[in-house]
Amino acid sequence: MKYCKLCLQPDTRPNTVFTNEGLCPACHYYEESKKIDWQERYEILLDLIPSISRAPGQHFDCIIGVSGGKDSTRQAVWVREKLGLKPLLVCLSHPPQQVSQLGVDNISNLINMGFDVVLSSPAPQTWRDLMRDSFFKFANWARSSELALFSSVPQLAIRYKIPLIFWGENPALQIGDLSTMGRNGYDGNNLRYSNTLSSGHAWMVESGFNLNSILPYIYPTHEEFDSSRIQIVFLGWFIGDWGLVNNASYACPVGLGIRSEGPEETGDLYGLSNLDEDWHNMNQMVKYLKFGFGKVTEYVNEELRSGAINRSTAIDLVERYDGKCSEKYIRSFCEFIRISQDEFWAHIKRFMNRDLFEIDSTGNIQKKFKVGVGL
Amino acid sequence: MGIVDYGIGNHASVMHSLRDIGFRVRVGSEIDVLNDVDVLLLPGVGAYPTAMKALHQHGLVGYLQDQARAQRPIIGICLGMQLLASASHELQYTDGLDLIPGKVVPLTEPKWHIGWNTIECVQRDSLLWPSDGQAFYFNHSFAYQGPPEYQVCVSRHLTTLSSVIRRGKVVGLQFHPEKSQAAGRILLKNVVFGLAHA
Amino acid sequence: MLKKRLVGVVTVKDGWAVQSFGYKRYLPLGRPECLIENLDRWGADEILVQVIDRSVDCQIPDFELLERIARLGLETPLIYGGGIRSVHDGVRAIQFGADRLVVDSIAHDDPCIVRGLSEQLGAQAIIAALPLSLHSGRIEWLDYRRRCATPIPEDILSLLETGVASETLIIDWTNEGYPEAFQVDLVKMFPLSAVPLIAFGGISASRQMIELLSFSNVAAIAVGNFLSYREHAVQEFKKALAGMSLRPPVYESTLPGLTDA
Amino acid sequence: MPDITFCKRCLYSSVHPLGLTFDGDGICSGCRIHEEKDSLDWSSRWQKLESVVQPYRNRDGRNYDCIVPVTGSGDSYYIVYLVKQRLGLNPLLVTYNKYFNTPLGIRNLANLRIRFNCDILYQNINPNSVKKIIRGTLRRFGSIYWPILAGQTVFPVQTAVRYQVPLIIWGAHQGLEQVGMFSHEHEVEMTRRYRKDHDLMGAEADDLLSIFDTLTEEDIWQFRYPDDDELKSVGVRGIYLGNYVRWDPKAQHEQMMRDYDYRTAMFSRTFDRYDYVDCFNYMDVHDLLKLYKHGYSKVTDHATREIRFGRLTRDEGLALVRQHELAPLRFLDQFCEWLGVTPRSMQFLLDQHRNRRFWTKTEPAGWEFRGVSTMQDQRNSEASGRTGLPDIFKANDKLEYDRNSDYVTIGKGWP
Repeated sequence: MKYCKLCLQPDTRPNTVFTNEGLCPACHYYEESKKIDWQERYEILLDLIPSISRAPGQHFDCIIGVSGGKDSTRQAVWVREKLGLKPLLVCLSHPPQQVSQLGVDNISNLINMGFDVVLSSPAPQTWRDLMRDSFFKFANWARSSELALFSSVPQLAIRYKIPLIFWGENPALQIGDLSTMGRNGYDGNNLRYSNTLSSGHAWMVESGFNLNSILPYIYPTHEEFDSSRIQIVFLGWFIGDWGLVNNASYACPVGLGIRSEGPEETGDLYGLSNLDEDWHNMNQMVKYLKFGFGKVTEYVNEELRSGAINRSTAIDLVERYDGKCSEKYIRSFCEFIRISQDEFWAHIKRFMNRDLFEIDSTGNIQKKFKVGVGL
Repeated sequence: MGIVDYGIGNHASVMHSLRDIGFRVRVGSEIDVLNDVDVLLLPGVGAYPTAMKALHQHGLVGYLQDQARAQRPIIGICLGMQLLASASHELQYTDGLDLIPGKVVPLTEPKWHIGWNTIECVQRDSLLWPSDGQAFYFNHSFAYQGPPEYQVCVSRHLTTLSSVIRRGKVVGLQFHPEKSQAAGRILLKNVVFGLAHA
Repeated sequence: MLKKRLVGVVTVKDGWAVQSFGYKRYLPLGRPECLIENLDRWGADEILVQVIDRSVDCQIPDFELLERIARLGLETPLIYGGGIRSVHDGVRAIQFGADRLVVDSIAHDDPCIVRGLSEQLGAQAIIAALPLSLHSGRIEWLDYRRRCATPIPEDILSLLETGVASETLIIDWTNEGYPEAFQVDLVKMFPLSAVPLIAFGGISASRQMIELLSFSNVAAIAVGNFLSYREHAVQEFKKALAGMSLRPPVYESTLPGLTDA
Repeated sequence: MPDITFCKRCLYSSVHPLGLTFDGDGICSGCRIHEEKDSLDWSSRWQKLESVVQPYRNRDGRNYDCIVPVTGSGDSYYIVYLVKQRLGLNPLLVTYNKYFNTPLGIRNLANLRIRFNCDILYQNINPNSVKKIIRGTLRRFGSIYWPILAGQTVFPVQTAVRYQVPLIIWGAHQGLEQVGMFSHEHEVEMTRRYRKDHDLMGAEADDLLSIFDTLTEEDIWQFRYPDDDELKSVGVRGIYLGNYVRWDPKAQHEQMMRDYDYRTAMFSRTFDRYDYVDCFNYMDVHDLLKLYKHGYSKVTDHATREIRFGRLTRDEGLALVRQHELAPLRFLDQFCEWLGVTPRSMQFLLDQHRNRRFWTKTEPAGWEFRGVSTMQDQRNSEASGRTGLPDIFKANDKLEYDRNSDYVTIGKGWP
C-alpha cells in the first residue's frame, strides 16, 4: 500500500495508476492544471454554445443532473446565469423512507430559485430489494441506486429531445477513474464505463427482477446516444476552482443547506457531502474498509494540494475521522433493507481488505496501516 | 397585404389566414391605405354588380387598373377573381376591372360548383406548381371563361373550369384558400411571397 | 375531381353545444366555439352549426354566435342553420362569416324567401334540411313546429327540383344520436334522385358511411354526437374511408417549417 | 338574464358552468346519467375494460403499460389500486407539482408510491412562470388554478408522447359525474377539446398571450398540448375508469383508508373530508372564487353527489350547503404572501369576479349573498337545524399533518 507523495491518497482505488514520481492521478491533474489557461477553456465553451440547437418547439438548451447538493446547485446557477442557457434540471430522488429532509429542502430551494425541474423517483420496494441485493453482492448498497442516478439524465435527455447534458467532474481526471476518458477532457460520452456503471443491470435480471420493473436502472445504449445525438460535457473541465469546499462556498450563499452532524458521526469533515440521504456515509465506511481511505481523506487531499493544511494535521484528521459512521445510520439502513446488524457486520467483514485491516480479540476492526506511511 | 374593402362581407377569415402565415394586413378602400402595402387582395364575398358599384364609388376601378399596369401584385379570390375579368353576366351584364381579358358566365351543367376539388396545373408556374393535385374549397355558380394563355390551373366537375388565372402579377383564384386549411395556407403563402419578390 | 365530404355538426340549444337524441333529449357538451375550433383543427370538410331553439320560438338567427365564430379565424367552410326567416337574415348570416346556409321550416312556410336567398347568394350557398322518418315503408316529413309527421309536401319537392338549393340535408330525426341507426331507405327511396344529399342522424360507423357514400347522389355525410367521444374522431373516420374519394385525414403539426412547401 | 331552472332531485341548477339540461319531469341530465350506476351491468363493463387495456400490455418488458396521473388526494389511490392490483398493469405515475402542497398531501403521495411500489415522475414548472400566469388568469378568469389544471391535464399526455406509452388511465370523467355530459356507455375518452372547453375555461396556453400582457412564450410553452401528429404517431389515448367501474368516491376513499392508509382531514367549507386534502387552496380561496363566480361552491357538488347516492336527502344536503358555503377562509394569508400580493389588494382582485347575479354591493363596504342555495326552497324546515345533520365522513388526520401550514414544494412524506 503506497501513499501519494503530495496527498494522502493510497494506491488502492480501482482503475487508477500513480505517476512514476509517486503522484496519484488527482495530484498529477492538480499539478498539470496549474498550467491550464482557464480563459482559453472558457472560450472553448463559449464557442460550443452557439452550436447548441434546440429541437423545434423545445425551449431548453441543456439538461443538468441534480441531487440538490453543492456540485449540482453550483452548476445549475453557473449554466443559467454565466452561460445564459436555459437548463432543465433532472433529479433522481431516493424513496421517501431514505431521502433526507435536507435533501428535499435543497431540491425545493432549486425550484424556488426559478429552475424547471423534473424529479423522478423509482418504485420504493424494488429500490429497497435492489439495494439489498447490491449490498450482499458488491458490499456496496449504492451500486443499483448509482445506476438509476446515472441513467436518469440521459434517459430524460433522449425523451425530452435535449441532446446536451452538463455533468460535474470528469472522474478520469479529478479522481483518477481513467476508464471514462473521452475524446478530450470534457467529453463525457464514455461515462458508461466508469466503475459505478460498468456492472450494468444484467445482475439485476439474473437475480430475478424482470426488465419492466427496473426501467429506471437501464443506462441508454450507444445507439440510443447516437440516434439522439446526446453529448455529455464535463463542466468540471472548464471550472478551475472546482472542488468540495469551493462548490459548497458557491452553493451555500444561494440557499444550499448542509449537514449539522460532525465528522465523528459522518466521516465527512465539514458535512458538505451526501446531503440528500444518510447511508452514503455508511458506504464511505465500507469503502474505507475495502481500500483504506474514506471521505475525510478526499477532503484533506484537496486541502493538501492547495496548501491549506500541512501533512501532519491532515494525517491526524484522517487517523481520527476517516471511515467513521454513526451507529444510528447503520441501524436505520439495516431496518430499511430488513437485516440484523450482526448480518451487516458479518457481511462487511467478509469484504474487508485483510491486508489493511484485522479483527482483534474483542471482534473490533483495527487498521494495520499507518496513514501516510502505509503497511 | 392590403385587403380591398368594397363594403360587403367580413374579411376575418382572409385576415386570419394571412396573419397566421406571417403577413401584416391592412383593410381599406382609401387609396392612401392601399398605396402603403406590397400586395393588393380582392376578397370573395357578395354579388358581382354590387361589388363593382362599390369599387366605382371609391374610385378604385381606375386605381386598380393603373396598379396592374405598374406591375403591382394583385390577387383576386372567388368573386375577387371574377372582378379581374372584362365583364360578368351575374344577375345583369356588368363590366369588370378588365385586368385579365375574359368573361364570367353562369355554370350550366351542373349549375354550381360546391365542395373540395383538386386543381391541375396546365401551365408551368412556380407559384402554383407545389399545389398541383391539392384539394381546395370551391363555392360558386359563375365561372371565368377566357383565352387559355391566362389559364394556369383547371378543375374538373363534369365540365372543366378555370381554378387559377394569371396575367403578369395579377392572379385570380376561383376557390377560397382561406377556407382550404393547410393546402390553402401553403398556396397563399407561395403566391403572395412569389408575387411580392418576383 | 370533386371530393365527397365529411361534415361535422355542432347542435346549439340555449347557447350551449349539446348532444341531441331523437330531437327530444339533450345532454350538455360545452361552448359551441370550442367544438367548432376543434373540428377546424381536425380537418372536417365543412362545419354545420345548427341552432335548434330558433325555429321553434321564431327568434332571429344567432348573429352573436356567428360573430364569435368569425373571430376564431376558421380555415374550414362554415354552414349555418337556425332561425333564417328572411332574405335579409340569410345575407346577414353570410356577412357574419357563414359560407352556406341551411333553411328548414322556411322552405315550407315561405318558399319564395328561399328563392330570394338563392338569387342573392347563389344556389350553391343554400341547403334545404328535411327531417324525415320511415312509417310502414313510406317516407314522412316532420313539421318541426307543429310536431307532426306527414308525407313530404309537394311544394317542397317542387322547390328542390328547381335547383334553388344546391343540396338537401336528409335528417333521420328519430334515430338521431343513436349508434348505427340511420335508415338507408331514406336515401334509396328519396323521390328526387338528381338532388345531391347530405345524410345525417344516427351515423356512427364507417360501415354505414361507406354504404351511403357509394350512392352517387350522396355528396356528404354529417356526424354530430359521434364526433364527441374520441380524440381525432374526424381523422379516424377518414382513415376508415380511405377508398371513398374524401380528402385524406390531417394531423396538425405546429412546428415551423413543416407546413410550408 | 334568463331565469334559473333547478333540478327537482339534486341541488344543481341551469347556471352550472359545465352546462345542464332538464327533461320533462324537471330532473337534470346529471341525475339521469347517475341512474345508470344502478342499471348498468358492471361486471360486463369490467370485462370491456379488460379488453380495452389488453393490447397495451407491454410484451417485451422494455416499457411501461400505461401512464397514470396522480396527486396526494383525489381518487389517486383507488385508480392505482384498480390499475395495479385489479388490472395487473405496470404504470408510470406522473404528477404536476401545484406548489400549494399540504404536508398531508405530500405524505399521502409518498405513502401511495410505497404501498403500490410505482415509479413516479414529478413535473416542477419554474415558479416565476407559474406566478406570472396566475396573476394573469386571476385577472382574466378569476382563477388561481389555471396552471394546475393545465399542468395536471397535459403533463400525462406529454409524458405519454415522450415515453411512447400510448395509454393514459384517468379516474372519473368530471362532465359525466357532475352534469351527465355523457352516458357511461358512450365510453368517452380524453380530448383536447374537453380540456380547453371545461378544465381551462376556454383558454389554452397560447390564448393567455396578449399584446397587452407581459406573459411570454417562455412562460407558457410547457402547458401546450402535444401536436396532433405527435399524438397520432404514438397512438396516445386517454380512458376513464368511471365508464367501466361504478364510481362512488366516498366508498372508494373509505376502502383506501382501510386497506392502504389513505389519510383525510377536516375542511371548514365542506362536510366532505376525503378529497382535496393535498391542497391549501382548493377548498379555500379557489372555492371562494367559485362561490363568487357561479353562486355556489364545492360543498354543493359534494351534497349533490351524496343526494344522488341516497346518503343525504335533498333538504339535508341543502342544510349542509348553507352551513358551510359562507365559512371564512383559513389560508388566504399564505397565498397572498406566496403570490406577493397584499391582503387588501387580493380582496380587490377577488371582488372583480363576484357575479352580480348572486352578489349585490351593500353600503358601506359589504356584499349580500343571493347565491343558488338562497333561491332553493326548503321543503321541510326541521332538517335545517344545525345539530341533526348527518356526519358521514371520517377525518383521521389534518392538512398540516406533522408540520405547520407552510406550502411544501418537495417533501419527504415519510414516516
